[in-house]
Amino acid sequence: MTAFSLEPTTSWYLVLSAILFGIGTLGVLVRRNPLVMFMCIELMLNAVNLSFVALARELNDINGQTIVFFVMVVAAAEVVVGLGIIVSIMRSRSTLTADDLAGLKG
Amino acid sequence: MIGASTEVLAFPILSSLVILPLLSSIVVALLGRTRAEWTKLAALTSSVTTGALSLWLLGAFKSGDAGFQFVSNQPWISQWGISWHLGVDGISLFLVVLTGILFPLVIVGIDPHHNETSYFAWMLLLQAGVMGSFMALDLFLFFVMFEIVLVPMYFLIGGWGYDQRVYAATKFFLYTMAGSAFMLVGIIATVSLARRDLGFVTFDVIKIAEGATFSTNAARWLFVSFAIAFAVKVPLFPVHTWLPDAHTQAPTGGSVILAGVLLKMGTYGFLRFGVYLFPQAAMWARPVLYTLAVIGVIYGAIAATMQRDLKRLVAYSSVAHLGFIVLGTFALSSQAVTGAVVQMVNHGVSTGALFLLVGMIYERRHTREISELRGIQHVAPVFAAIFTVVMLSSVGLPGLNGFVGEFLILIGSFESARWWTIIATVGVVLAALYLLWAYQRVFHGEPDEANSSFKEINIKEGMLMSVFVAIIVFTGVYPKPVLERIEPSVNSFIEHVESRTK
Amino acid sequence: MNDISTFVGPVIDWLAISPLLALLAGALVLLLVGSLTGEWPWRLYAHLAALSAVVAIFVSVRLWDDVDTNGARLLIGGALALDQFALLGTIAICLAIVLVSYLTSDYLHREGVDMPEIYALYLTAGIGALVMIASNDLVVLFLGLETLSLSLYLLAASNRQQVSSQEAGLKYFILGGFASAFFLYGVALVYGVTGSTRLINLNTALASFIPVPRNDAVLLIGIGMILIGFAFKVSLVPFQAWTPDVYQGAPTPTTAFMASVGKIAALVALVRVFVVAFPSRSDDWGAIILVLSALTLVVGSVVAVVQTNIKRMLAYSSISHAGFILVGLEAASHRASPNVDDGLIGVAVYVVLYAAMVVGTFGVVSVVTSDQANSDASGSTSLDSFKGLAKNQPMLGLAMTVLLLAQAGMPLTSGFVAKFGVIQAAVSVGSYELAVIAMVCAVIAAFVYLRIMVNMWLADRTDTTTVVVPTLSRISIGVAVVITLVVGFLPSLVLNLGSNLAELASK
Amino acid sequence: MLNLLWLIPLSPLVGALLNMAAGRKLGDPRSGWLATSATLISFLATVMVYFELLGRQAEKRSHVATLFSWLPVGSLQVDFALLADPLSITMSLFVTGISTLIHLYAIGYMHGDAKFSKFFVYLNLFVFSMLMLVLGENLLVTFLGWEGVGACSYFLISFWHTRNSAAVAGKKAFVTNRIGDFGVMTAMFLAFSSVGSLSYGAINEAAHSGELAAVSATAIALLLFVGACGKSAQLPLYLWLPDAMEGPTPVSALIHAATMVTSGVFLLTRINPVLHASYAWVPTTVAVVGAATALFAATIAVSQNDIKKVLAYSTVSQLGFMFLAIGSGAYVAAIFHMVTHAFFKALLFLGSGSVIHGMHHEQDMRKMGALRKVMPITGFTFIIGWLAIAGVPPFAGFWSKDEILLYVFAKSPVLYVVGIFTALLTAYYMTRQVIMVFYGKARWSDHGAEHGAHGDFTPHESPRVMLMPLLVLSVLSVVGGAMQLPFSKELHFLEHWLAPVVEESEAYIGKSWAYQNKYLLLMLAIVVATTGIVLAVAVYAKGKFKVVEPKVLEQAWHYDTAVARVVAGPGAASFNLIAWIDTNIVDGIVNGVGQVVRGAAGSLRKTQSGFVRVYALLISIGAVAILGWLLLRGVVL
Repeated sequence: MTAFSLEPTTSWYLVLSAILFGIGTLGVLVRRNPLVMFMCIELMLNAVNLSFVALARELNDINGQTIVFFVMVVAAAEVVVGLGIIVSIMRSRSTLTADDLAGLKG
Repeated sequence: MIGASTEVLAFPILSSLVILPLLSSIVVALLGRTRAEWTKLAALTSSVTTGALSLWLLGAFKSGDAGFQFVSNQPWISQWGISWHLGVDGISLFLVVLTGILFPLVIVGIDPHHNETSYFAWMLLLQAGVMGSFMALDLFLFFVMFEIVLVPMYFLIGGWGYDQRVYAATKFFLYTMAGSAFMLVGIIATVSLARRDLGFVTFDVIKIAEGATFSTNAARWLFVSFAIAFAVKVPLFPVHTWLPDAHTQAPTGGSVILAGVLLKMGTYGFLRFGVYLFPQAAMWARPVLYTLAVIGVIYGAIAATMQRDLKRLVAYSSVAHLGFIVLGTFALSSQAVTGAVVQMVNHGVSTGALFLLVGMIYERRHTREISELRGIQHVAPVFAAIFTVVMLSSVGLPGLNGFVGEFLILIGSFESARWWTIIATVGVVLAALYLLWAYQRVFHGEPDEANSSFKEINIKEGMLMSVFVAIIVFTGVYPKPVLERIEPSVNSFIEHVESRTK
Repeated sequence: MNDISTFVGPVIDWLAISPLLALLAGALVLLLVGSLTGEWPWRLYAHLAALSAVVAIFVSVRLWDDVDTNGARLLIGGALALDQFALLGTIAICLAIVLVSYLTSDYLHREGVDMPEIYALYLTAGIGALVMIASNDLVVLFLGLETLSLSLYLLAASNRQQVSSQEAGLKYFILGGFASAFFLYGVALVYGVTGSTRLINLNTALASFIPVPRNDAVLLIGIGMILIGFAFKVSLVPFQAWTPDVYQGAPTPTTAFMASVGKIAALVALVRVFVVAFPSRSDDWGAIILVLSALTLVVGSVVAVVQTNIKRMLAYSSISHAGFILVGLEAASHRASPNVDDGLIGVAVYVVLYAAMVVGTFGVVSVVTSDQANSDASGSTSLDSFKGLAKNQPMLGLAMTVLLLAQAGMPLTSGFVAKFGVIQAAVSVGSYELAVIAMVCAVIAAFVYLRIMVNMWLADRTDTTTVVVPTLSRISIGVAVVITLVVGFLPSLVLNLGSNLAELASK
Repeated sequence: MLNLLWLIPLSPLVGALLNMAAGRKLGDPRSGWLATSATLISFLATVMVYFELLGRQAEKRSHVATLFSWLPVGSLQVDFALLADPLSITMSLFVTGISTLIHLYAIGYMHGDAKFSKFFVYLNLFVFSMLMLVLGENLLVTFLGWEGVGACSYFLISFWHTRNSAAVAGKKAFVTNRIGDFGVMTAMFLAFSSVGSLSYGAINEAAHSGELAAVSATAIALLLFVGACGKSAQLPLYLWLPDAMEGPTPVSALIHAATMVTSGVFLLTRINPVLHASYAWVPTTVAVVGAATALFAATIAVSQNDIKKVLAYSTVSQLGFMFLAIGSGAYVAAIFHMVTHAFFKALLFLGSGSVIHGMHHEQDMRKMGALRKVMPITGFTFIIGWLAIAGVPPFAGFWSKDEILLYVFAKSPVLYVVGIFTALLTAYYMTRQVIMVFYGKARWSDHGAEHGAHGDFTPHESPRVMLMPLLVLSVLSVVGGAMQLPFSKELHFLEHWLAPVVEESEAYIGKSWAYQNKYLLLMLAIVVATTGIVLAVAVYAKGKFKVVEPKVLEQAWHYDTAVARVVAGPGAASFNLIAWIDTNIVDGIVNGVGQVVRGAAGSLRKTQSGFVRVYALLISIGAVAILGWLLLRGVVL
């Protein structure tokens, strides 16, 4: 082992997942299209998945990896619900950005 | 005050004084939907019964006994050490009686003009609350009553008041509630601190006052938290400004009750809870309260002098009068405190009567503007005569009730609060100024045509007022029966305070 | 690592999870049969949903006694906890389901639509909620959370005619997902530091955990992210922004459902997690709770003052209520104090009583106002629709008054008991300043309720149409009012429950 | 006999109550007779008590009748008790006596007034209060009467309340008196805190035994003197008295000349030991104030044209004399003058009332003249009164005034000079009045038009019921001096009678120069009086010199107007300021809180923009804040 090695360690993955999570967050903040925002959220969830896997590996514990499957299922369910809502909105109006939906405020 | 629960009667009279009005208010509310015309009768019966009970209480009260009488003490919320603990002693007796007789008079004497049903329902609920807060010996119970009173009063002002009523009602509600917000925290803190000395949780005032000792600092904070609530209720300068609005906008009945008994919950609270629980802290806060009280006396009088609205004038006079009471309360001499208690009752009677009279004027002339009124004495001499008597009692003329309390307060406070007392005495001079000036403008002079048709007082009103006048004169000429019932409790109260402040 | 070949599933105490099963059964029946058959007569949807909830309540009551005798315990290999803290929540949630279902039934009947799925969603949401409050594992908690949230997203958007409903659904969905991502990440970090997601293990691990700077920071950030996830659900400032919009946009019964079930679940779970898993870091998160609570109280009550839409008003008031409840949690963070459990009990009692009040309140709203054309902020759910209500419908006005006074914390109502509980907890652990802030905010909030009362009693009715109160709604509102008053006069009823509420199975 | 004591105040009270109840029915004049007989009864009762006391030896001439315990609270034990001793009985004798006469007179004077019976209710009530004042055993009972007479005078001054000036005058009287009451009340507080009792017995005893410290004695005395200044219309509080003439003339005679206004003098005499025990400068102060008032008022009286105003100012001046006496330690002389003054001033007022009655309520002396022809009896009696007050021997006023001046000289010649000059002025302006009203050419014949009642207007003599009292009083004014004659100790009847009450404090002038040469001073007094008269005759009857009536005197040195200007100007302004502060600042803050909350809400709700990303942003900000803080904690540990 030298002081500096390019061998990826767990922390690399953790950092990566953190970055991905950050990107996802940023996306939600800056994008207008609900679909894209939604995808950003998915990105965040998957970033978390990544860190779960990495940590499970690090801790050598199976639970961490099983959790990932749960999360995937949840994500899938979210897709169903989310798309359902978006589609039903699309029915009423042709184009859609999240900012069009600002009737409720104050 | 020391010897609690001297006797337990077979018939729980105190509880019935609270519960009867409460139930009947519900009954009235339900009756109203089917038989609106019965509601007044129902309200009347209930309030008269309550009045009779309170008079019976007065009769059965053993004078010379310092302790609490007719005590009833049932556990209510055992988990929190809260009990339904009622009792009267010399300090609360007459306030209870006053509450007992003032309500029937108001209910008989004043016609709400619309929505009788709900009006009477609220009135009775109000009576229950006031009764409870004067008899409660449990901090929680007291707070409940103290707070619940706001609701009916709010609706009375808001529902049957004059043009600015909603503003006034809301202001009254929020202002008072804000005050008691601090008290609630204070009460809980008191209990949880007392727990360390007592070893058990209790909201029982007597147990806490006798058993618990608070660190100087804690006691001061707690006292302040109570004092804020009571100061707003009294009201003391500078937190008095809800009063003129509330009084002016409230319907006559509301004003009478407000001035008659509601304000007393503040002064009474100071005495029964503030000073009783935290004597040292009270001593420490004395100078401030003296000052505020005296400012109230002078300031209230001056403000009253300059009012254009007769009712507002009376409202400000209340500020002045209650200043005297607070002064006496904290002077903590036998005369001063007795005087304060007497004055609580007397102010209730005379100011209540004044509001009734102003209400009658409004009924007849549909204005309260002093400038609109002129020469009424010429067309309604009897009315004017009654007004004069009431006014002079409010001015504090010897031989009328107002003087007794005022004089006792001042002469009792002179020892401990000399200069404050002297300034307060100036207030006596001012009282003559604003009332007589108003009287001169309203009753003297040549009536213009608007006032020349002013109707003389009618039988019903006459009977109503004669009760007040009777009390005013009797208490002024022969206050002994009142004093000898109040004094023992006051003395033991003062002993308690002195034993703690040694 | 246990050997795969000899895999034995965890022992399952079916009776102990029967409340879940009851709701599940109801949901499945509604979905399957409801989708296969035409509209059912006699409001059967509502009755069925209510029935399953009632069954759940009965079982829970039995379980309550069971716990009283045998003490609290863990289920399904420690995934769920069976204790009175959870059971109380369960009962409250199921009661809320019953009341809301009946409100919904009348609501839908008035709107003239037939939607069995709504009831099914109530039940599934209920399942999620039950899982949340009982969960002894962060991942299980996450699953419950998502089950609840997903159902709520759909419920919020369920009124297809209303653009505002759609908008509410979408906003709720996006932000909810956003927040739960935070939550999940928090779980991941905590897992990373402690190697477990079981609450008890977390506690033991952290207790014996020698903090290394980097690691401890990671742990704390994990805790913080979990807190953020909850903060969103409980709608604490500044995570509350969605609440008013969603409450206003969603169909009124749904709003009632969110305000009651959603709040109970999130708060009970929140308390359980932080008290059970992270007591060792209580002075860290306690401070945050303190700040959040104060912020929430102030913003909630202050902003409510200028609202003109009744549902928005109540939304903000619910925000300030959340702040109030947090006062209890803050008290529970003072581990040193002997009275620390008061906070726990205070929170539990508060949420339950609040649920009853808020369902009643929104029940009245759903009777009085219609969601037609409220896409703009001041639609027909504006305050004006309450003008002169008391003259038009005295009893309804009286009921609403009682409920509002309860929300304002007037004595002799359950609201006072609830507030008293948490304030008492706060004071007994010595956090006076928070108690005072809370009380002052209560005064500000009172102004809002007074405004509504003024409109009901002191204003004259604008539209002459008389409000009709359908039977089922009448029942739900009546029940809510009765609970409010009875508890107000005899607080002992609920306080008796409190005796061993604090015995969390997972502690 | 002494058990009749309670009857003395009771009977007027009963009279008042009866008239209150049935006065309307009895009507005019029966209710008047009822009231008169009520006062007569109490007069007779007083006489009996008087003889009872007279029968005892001097030191036993004091009797306390306790009716009931009034304000018993702890150490404060105030009884509702009456005290019969030489002083109180002297007072009640002339109070009841003169009231009876004036009641009688009023029957005629008020005849035909719409509120005839009510007038007598007030009058009886007043007598009752006045008797409580003088018979009170302690300060509080006296104060009861003190305030009672104040209230009654308020009612009676504004009796014709439809006249605005009357209403204002009434209020002014009451409020000004209240300023004095402030003194009395504080004096009571002080007395209680230093002596522990309010009864005269205890207080005087304490003062006498020296138990009462000189400083507290001083304070009490001064405070009571403030009260006395209010009631007895001394500088600077005399303002209300001239206005009080708005009341019906019998009222002016009874309340504002004979009885009520003298209660200040009575009070100081009552507590003379306290005055005695206080610092030496206190009596001097009293004397100076008295002298100043006497002179001041006399100068004003010189140029008044309202017949009653002249008498009003002369009353103020005479009261000044009494205080001058008190200050000089001449308590007996003070009481003596009080009594004689009661006689002749009542006489003069009633006389003027008779004139006014005859002139159909014309009060301006410039429209009178030569009235003695048409009103012989009135004129005759009035002239007797004039001689009495002018200090012409052997009329009553001469003796009492001389007695006072004697003591004053002993105290300080300067004050004596003031006194003697005042006496001169008194003689002057009274003569002026008599001449203007009863002599010279009749200036009323051409005023018929104004009094359109009957075409050619001639004043008429008043009815018998009004003249009777005049005659009685004029007799008294003649012989009144016999009470206390300077020639030999034996003739000092009043002094002997009052000795038990005042002798400790009475100044001893036996050795003084003044006493040695009292006959010289007597002569001087006579000379002065005659000078005054002659001067006035020369000016007004003979027209030798031109009339000097400077405006400033007619305007009473502009004192009243100045005070009024202050009250209406700065006074009202400051009051308004307070009222303004109350509504705009004290209450403004309260409403301001509401505004602040609304403002905060308004700006906070802006964050609620409705845009999802904004909400997400809020969440992120919150997240960053929380996480940042935790990170800090975690890293720093």
